[in-house]
Amino acid sequence: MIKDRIVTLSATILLLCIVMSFLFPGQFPTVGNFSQIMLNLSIDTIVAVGMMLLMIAGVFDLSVGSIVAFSGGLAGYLMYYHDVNFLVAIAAALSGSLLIGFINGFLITKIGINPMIQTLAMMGVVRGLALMLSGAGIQNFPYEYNYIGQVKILSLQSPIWYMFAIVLIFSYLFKNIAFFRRYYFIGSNEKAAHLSGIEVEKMKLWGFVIVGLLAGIAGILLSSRLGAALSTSGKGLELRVITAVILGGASLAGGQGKIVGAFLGAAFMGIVGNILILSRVSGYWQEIILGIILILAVGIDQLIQKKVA
Amino acid sequence: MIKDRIVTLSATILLLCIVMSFLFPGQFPTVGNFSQIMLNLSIDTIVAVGMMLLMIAGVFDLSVGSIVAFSGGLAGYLMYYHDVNFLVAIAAALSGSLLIGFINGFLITKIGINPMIQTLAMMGVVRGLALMLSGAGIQNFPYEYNYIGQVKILSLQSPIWYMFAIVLIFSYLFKNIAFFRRYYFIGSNEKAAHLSGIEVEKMKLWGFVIVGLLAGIAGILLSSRLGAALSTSGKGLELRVITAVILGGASLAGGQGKIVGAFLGAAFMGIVGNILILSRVSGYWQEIILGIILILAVGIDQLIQKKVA
Amino acid sequence: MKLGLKNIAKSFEVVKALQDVSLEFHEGEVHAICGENGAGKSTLMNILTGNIQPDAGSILLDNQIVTIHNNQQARSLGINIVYQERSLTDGLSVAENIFPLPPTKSFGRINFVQLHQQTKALLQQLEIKEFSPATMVATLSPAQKTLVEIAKALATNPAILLLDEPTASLTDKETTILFSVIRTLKQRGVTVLYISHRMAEIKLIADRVSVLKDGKYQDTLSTNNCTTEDIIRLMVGRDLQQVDVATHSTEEVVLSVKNLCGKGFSDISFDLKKGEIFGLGGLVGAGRTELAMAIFGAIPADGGTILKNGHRIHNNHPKQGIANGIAYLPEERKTLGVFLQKSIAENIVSAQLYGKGYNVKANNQKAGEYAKTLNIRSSSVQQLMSKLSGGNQQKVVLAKWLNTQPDVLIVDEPTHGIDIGAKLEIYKILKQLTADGKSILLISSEMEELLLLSDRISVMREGKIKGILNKKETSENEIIKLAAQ
Amino acid sequence: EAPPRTDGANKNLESTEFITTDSVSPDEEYVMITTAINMPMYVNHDQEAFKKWAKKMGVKASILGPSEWDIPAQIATFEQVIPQKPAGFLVNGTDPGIAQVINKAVDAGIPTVVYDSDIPGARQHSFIGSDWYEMGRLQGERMVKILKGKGKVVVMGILGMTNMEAGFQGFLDVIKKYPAMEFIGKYDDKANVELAAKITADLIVAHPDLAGVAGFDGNSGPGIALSVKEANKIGKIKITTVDAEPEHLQLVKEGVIDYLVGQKRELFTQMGAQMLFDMRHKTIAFSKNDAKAGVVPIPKKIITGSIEIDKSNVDLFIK
Ligand SMILES: Nc1ncnc2c1ncn2[C@@H]1O[C@H](COP(=O)(O)OP(=O)(O)OP(=O)(O)O)[C@@H](O)[C@H]1O
Ligand SMILES: Nc1ncnc2c1ncn2[C@@H]1O[C@H](COP(=O)(O)OP(=O)(O)OP(=O)(O)O)[C@@H](O)[C@H]1O
Ligand SMILES: [Mg+2]
Ligand SMILES: [Mg+2]
Repeated sequence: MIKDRIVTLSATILLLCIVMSFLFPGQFPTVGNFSQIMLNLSIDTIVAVGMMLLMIAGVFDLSVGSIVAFSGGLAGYLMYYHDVNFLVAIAAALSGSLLIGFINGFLITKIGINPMIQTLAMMGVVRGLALMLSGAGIQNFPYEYNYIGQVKILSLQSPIWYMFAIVLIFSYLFKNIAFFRRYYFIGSNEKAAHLSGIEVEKMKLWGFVIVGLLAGIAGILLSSRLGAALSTSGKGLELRVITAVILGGASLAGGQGKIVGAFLGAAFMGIVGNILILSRVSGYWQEIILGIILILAVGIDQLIQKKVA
Repeated sequence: MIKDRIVTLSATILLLCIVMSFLFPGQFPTVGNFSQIMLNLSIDTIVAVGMMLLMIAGVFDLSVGSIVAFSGGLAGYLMYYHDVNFLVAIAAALSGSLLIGFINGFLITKIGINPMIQTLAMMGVVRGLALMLSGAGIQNFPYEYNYIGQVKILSLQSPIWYMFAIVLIFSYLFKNIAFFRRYYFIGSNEKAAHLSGIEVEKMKLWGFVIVGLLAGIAGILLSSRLGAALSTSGKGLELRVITAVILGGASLAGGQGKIVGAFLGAAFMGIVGNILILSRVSGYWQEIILGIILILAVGIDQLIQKKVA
Repeated sequence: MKLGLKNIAKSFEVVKALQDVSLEFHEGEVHAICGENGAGKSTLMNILTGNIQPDAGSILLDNQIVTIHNNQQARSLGINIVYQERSLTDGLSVAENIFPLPPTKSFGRINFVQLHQQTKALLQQLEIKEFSPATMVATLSPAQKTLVEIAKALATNPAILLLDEPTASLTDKETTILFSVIRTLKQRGVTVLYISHRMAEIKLIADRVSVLKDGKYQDTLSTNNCTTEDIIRLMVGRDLQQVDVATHSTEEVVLSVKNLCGKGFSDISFDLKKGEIFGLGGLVGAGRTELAMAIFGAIPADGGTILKNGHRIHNNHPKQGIANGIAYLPEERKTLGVFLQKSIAENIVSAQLYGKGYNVKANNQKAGEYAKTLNIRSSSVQQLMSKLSGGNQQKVVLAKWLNTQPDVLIVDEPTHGIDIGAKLEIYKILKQLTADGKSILLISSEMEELLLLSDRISVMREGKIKGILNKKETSENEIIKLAAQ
Repeated sequence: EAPPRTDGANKNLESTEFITTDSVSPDEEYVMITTAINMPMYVNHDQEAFKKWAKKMGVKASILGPSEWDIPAQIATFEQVIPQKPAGFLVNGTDPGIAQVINKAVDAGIPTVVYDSDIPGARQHSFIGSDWYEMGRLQGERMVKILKGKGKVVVMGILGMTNMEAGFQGFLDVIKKYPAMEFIGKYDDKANVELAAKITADLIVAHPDLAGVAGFDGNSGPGIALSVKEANKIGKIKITTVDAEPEHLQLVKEGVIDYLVGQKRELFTQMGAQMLFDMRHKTIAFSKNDAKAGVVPIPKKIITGSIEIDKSNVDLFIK
């Protein structure tokens, strides 16, 4: 079933690419185009990996978008106003993001606040903090900081490499490491997982911490790629990412999904966006057609699955 | 448990009101202020009632915000550009909203598309439609249309009355009508509900239709109250409403919740908003404090519940 | 290891689940624990595994007082359990389910080779060939799942093994395997606490048997010098008069199934007569549940016809099944039968949500009556289903279906996990129903049950009816021969 | 009771008596009602100037409004403040939809000035601000100039927002006049940098000969610039946009953005507040009772015009 989704989604993406390559031979199947698409979905994907982890465990986090803005903002603030060394600034930003994740996790698992409410509230709080930090928007970062997100390796810009690294690492972890494997138990039968000696709450708490960290990394990359920390960055990211993750085979019920699915989901969205503009769809129609494509993609997938079963 | 939530939430609201009355004796505890608060939460509450219905059945709908904009937009478009009679326009708008709900329900129950993806995609599609209909906004509706949302009865503006009517009607239905009662069973064990002869899919489909209709009504009321149809209205409403509903005792797992909880949840949010305005909290503090209040409210409630149990 | 309990007490809100229970378990004995539904057996197990803490009393291991905070600690102390409720993860393989905390290499990398070897070994020990360590649990039958649960418990090779109604969803085949395993464990000096409602088994496997009643310790008997009746008397506090098994079967055919085909069964034909109890025997996986569900309308039938009182009926949805006077009491109570978070009353009316009105008061009253007639033990009909013991839950589900006033009642493993007293009550109810002119299709993997209640018994294998035997001239062996081979 | 039929039509003021006073008191409160209250452009220009002015005048300045771009919420906020009868309202003219509540404030006798964009339907005492159509026109003119009258151009902003749509229109009306200019379309970046960047990147692929992009919200500029940079198209693709935030200025200096059209936000907020003050304190009176006489003692409408920035003068703007 999950496998199927990975397969069908890859197939869909492949199909899309082939068709587009015939329709726009000069424009679509070019290195330039693909590296741009990749670059633009790298931030989302990095967060999506974390979201996939949470959704495997049967929860999700709406505050990631704000954390992205916060992390970049904090780093920028420290470097710009207190000329802190860029490494220290990054360390601080990541610890901050991690802490936010911890607070989410703690209040959800220990106090028992509904995850949706908790992370929604946190989304507001952290957005507020981000605004405080970056206010008008901060730039003129030290060269080293901008280097992180702007350097090109083998003619691909660094965020792409970070994305692939994170996807690969987490795929490996979820296949081979007991710790991460447990999230499947938790997601598919929390009570049973508990009775099997898995520390459900602690694991979930860790999940939120990891997501916080990944969102923090995404924030650093975005701001250094932009060369500026903007308080508005990451707005609406949470829903985009959750969509990608569900597209990639996760379910709100939990227990399902694979890390690579997060990447595929994000990739699908990215490519579709690219296609819409290539095929001259006007701005007003963008959302409409994007929505329809989304429904079609998932709907057809469903019908296929039913046929198979 | 659910009862508890209703009780604790009412208590919290009451407490808030008392405290505020002492802090702002001249401004808070006035008829004017309260009718204003009511007026401002009426739209959310009407949608929240529908959302509560869905969440009792264990699903939810992210497209409601867009439907609100769409319904107002369609009515406005017909009246302004085609001088359609206002009643016809309303009828058209409501049927349109209803149809959107039906499409959601159909694709989710019959094709089996994930509700989150479906309604998220629909959110985009419908927002796009609203944008096309109302473009940069439509005004100068016929007097009768504005009358609907602006007439005062017993010095309370009509949306407040619509809100109470809808809350009361649905509370009654959920207490006394078998049809609505079924949603509790669907939400708490879908398979068992199926074996009990409940047509789970048909019921869910109806749920989405009802939500669509309620969102449509909300859209009519909003636009006629503003005397304008805005393509941006209802943005972010979905999350606000879901928050209110969860505050009011619903759970994403389903099977829990009471209609009045939807009202209480929305009321809580509305009063907190009013408090922020009265105490002139503004800018980013607004988001931060709102978030913290939300967390505190739910957190304390949780701790109390634990103590009790 | 020697296990002892001293003055254990536990109550939930008003319910006194256990009161002043003291027990001694010798090393290497198989010690059965009997009691009616709600007597406190599972609660006792949950205390021994650290899932709940006793209000009073102490646990002794080799005469040392120990406090068990959680089930990991219990495991590390050498105590492990097969829960009454299933605790598996459908999305993962058998191997990973058996070892939730799997063997690892450096950096917590799972050692899959070792994992599968260990699993294979366990499966062999349990003589399981139908599935392998890599099989997805989701594809297993209830019985097969129970076997996985047992393997999971054995995986930590415990010194004390608790089995809470392990045979509830097993057929004789798996049961015999389980017993041979228990015997080998016993030779290894493992202490086995064995909970079951099947008296025959207890005599068969247990050395001693302790009885609980309403949370109070009654007595401990040695099985080779006591009779089943003695045990039952302790359990229910009175002698059980035998169920009168007089047949009420008439010649009038109520339900006639002709060449019915569907997923998991094919070419099924039989007549169900008014007042008859028609038994359906076979091994797990024989396709009985699918057949039942198809007749009821819960899953589609691919072909064939169903006649009710001579008229053809089409049940494409349980709704129609109910409307046509057919009721189906499902096999998997927890997942298909009950609304755990709803009250007893709500559960009882849950198959009756038609018409317009929903009258809470009337429903409670109706529920109250059923609670009385079926003697459902609870503080009130408002009590949440989740708070009831397994047996009482089953009675509520039965009440729910009786409430639909069916002519044909299909019961799939109706006495799974039900105590002997309740069992006989249910037998009486079923018989009474036939006396009232209702017809019953009884799916059961318990031979005694089939032979006791059925007027005729058909045996299914691999989705086909292999023969319909008249109760008068049939025997257990004959049925088993038809079922397997 | 029924809502007044005449609403929306300009009626003169004799009915309403606007509140006036002679003495300046420190708790005399002037309230700025806006939306998307945290938008940096608003925070750093409007709100900054408004607060500074209040400090100078020794009065209280409150700034209220929702954090998202949410007109109904702005209206809700407005409605909840009116009963508290502040000294004056400085209202961000975000959308014609706020006309009615503006009238409510006016009818309550509270001096009310709309800033930024005009709300034609409403009876505000005064409007001061610039004209988004004009800003669009200016961008159009400049775009045509730097492209020498030919090439493919697109606009980006938040679709459906009245002022933006006006801006688009202004831009389009210029472009239309030049047959060699090809208008490709309007795109919605939802005031989000990542989106603006993504759309631009995709546009560059779709139209390798793309010549110019015009941005209409605060985040359009940085987003467009990012993708143009990353595609090594600096100079090949001309960028004009609104706002003169630090990052915009920076990008002009780097030569990525060719032209900025900014509003004189500090000017119209500060002057708007001053008008409220003057109205309340009858700084200039034309009669014994201007309200009764139907005189509004402040300007009806002030157009503040725009600031134009390009490489030639950008250094003068960088702080
Ligand atoms: N979590 C709980 N909350 C309230 N009451 C409970 C809870 N768990 C068990 N009980 C009650 O405690 C009593 C003993 O329950 P227990 O499950 O131990 O019975 P049992 O002997 O296992 O019955 P069965 O044979 O049906 O499994 C029952 O009356 C049950 O209703
Ligand atoms: N090999 C299998 N794979 C998946 N599911 C199975 C398998 N065998 C049985 N099941 C499921 O287990 C349940 C019982 O099995 P089935 O209905 O096929 O035989 P049965 O005669 O009803 O067995 P039982 O004696 O448990 O009633 C059914 O829900 C069936 O779907
Ligand atoms: Mg039990
Ligand atoms: Mg079965």
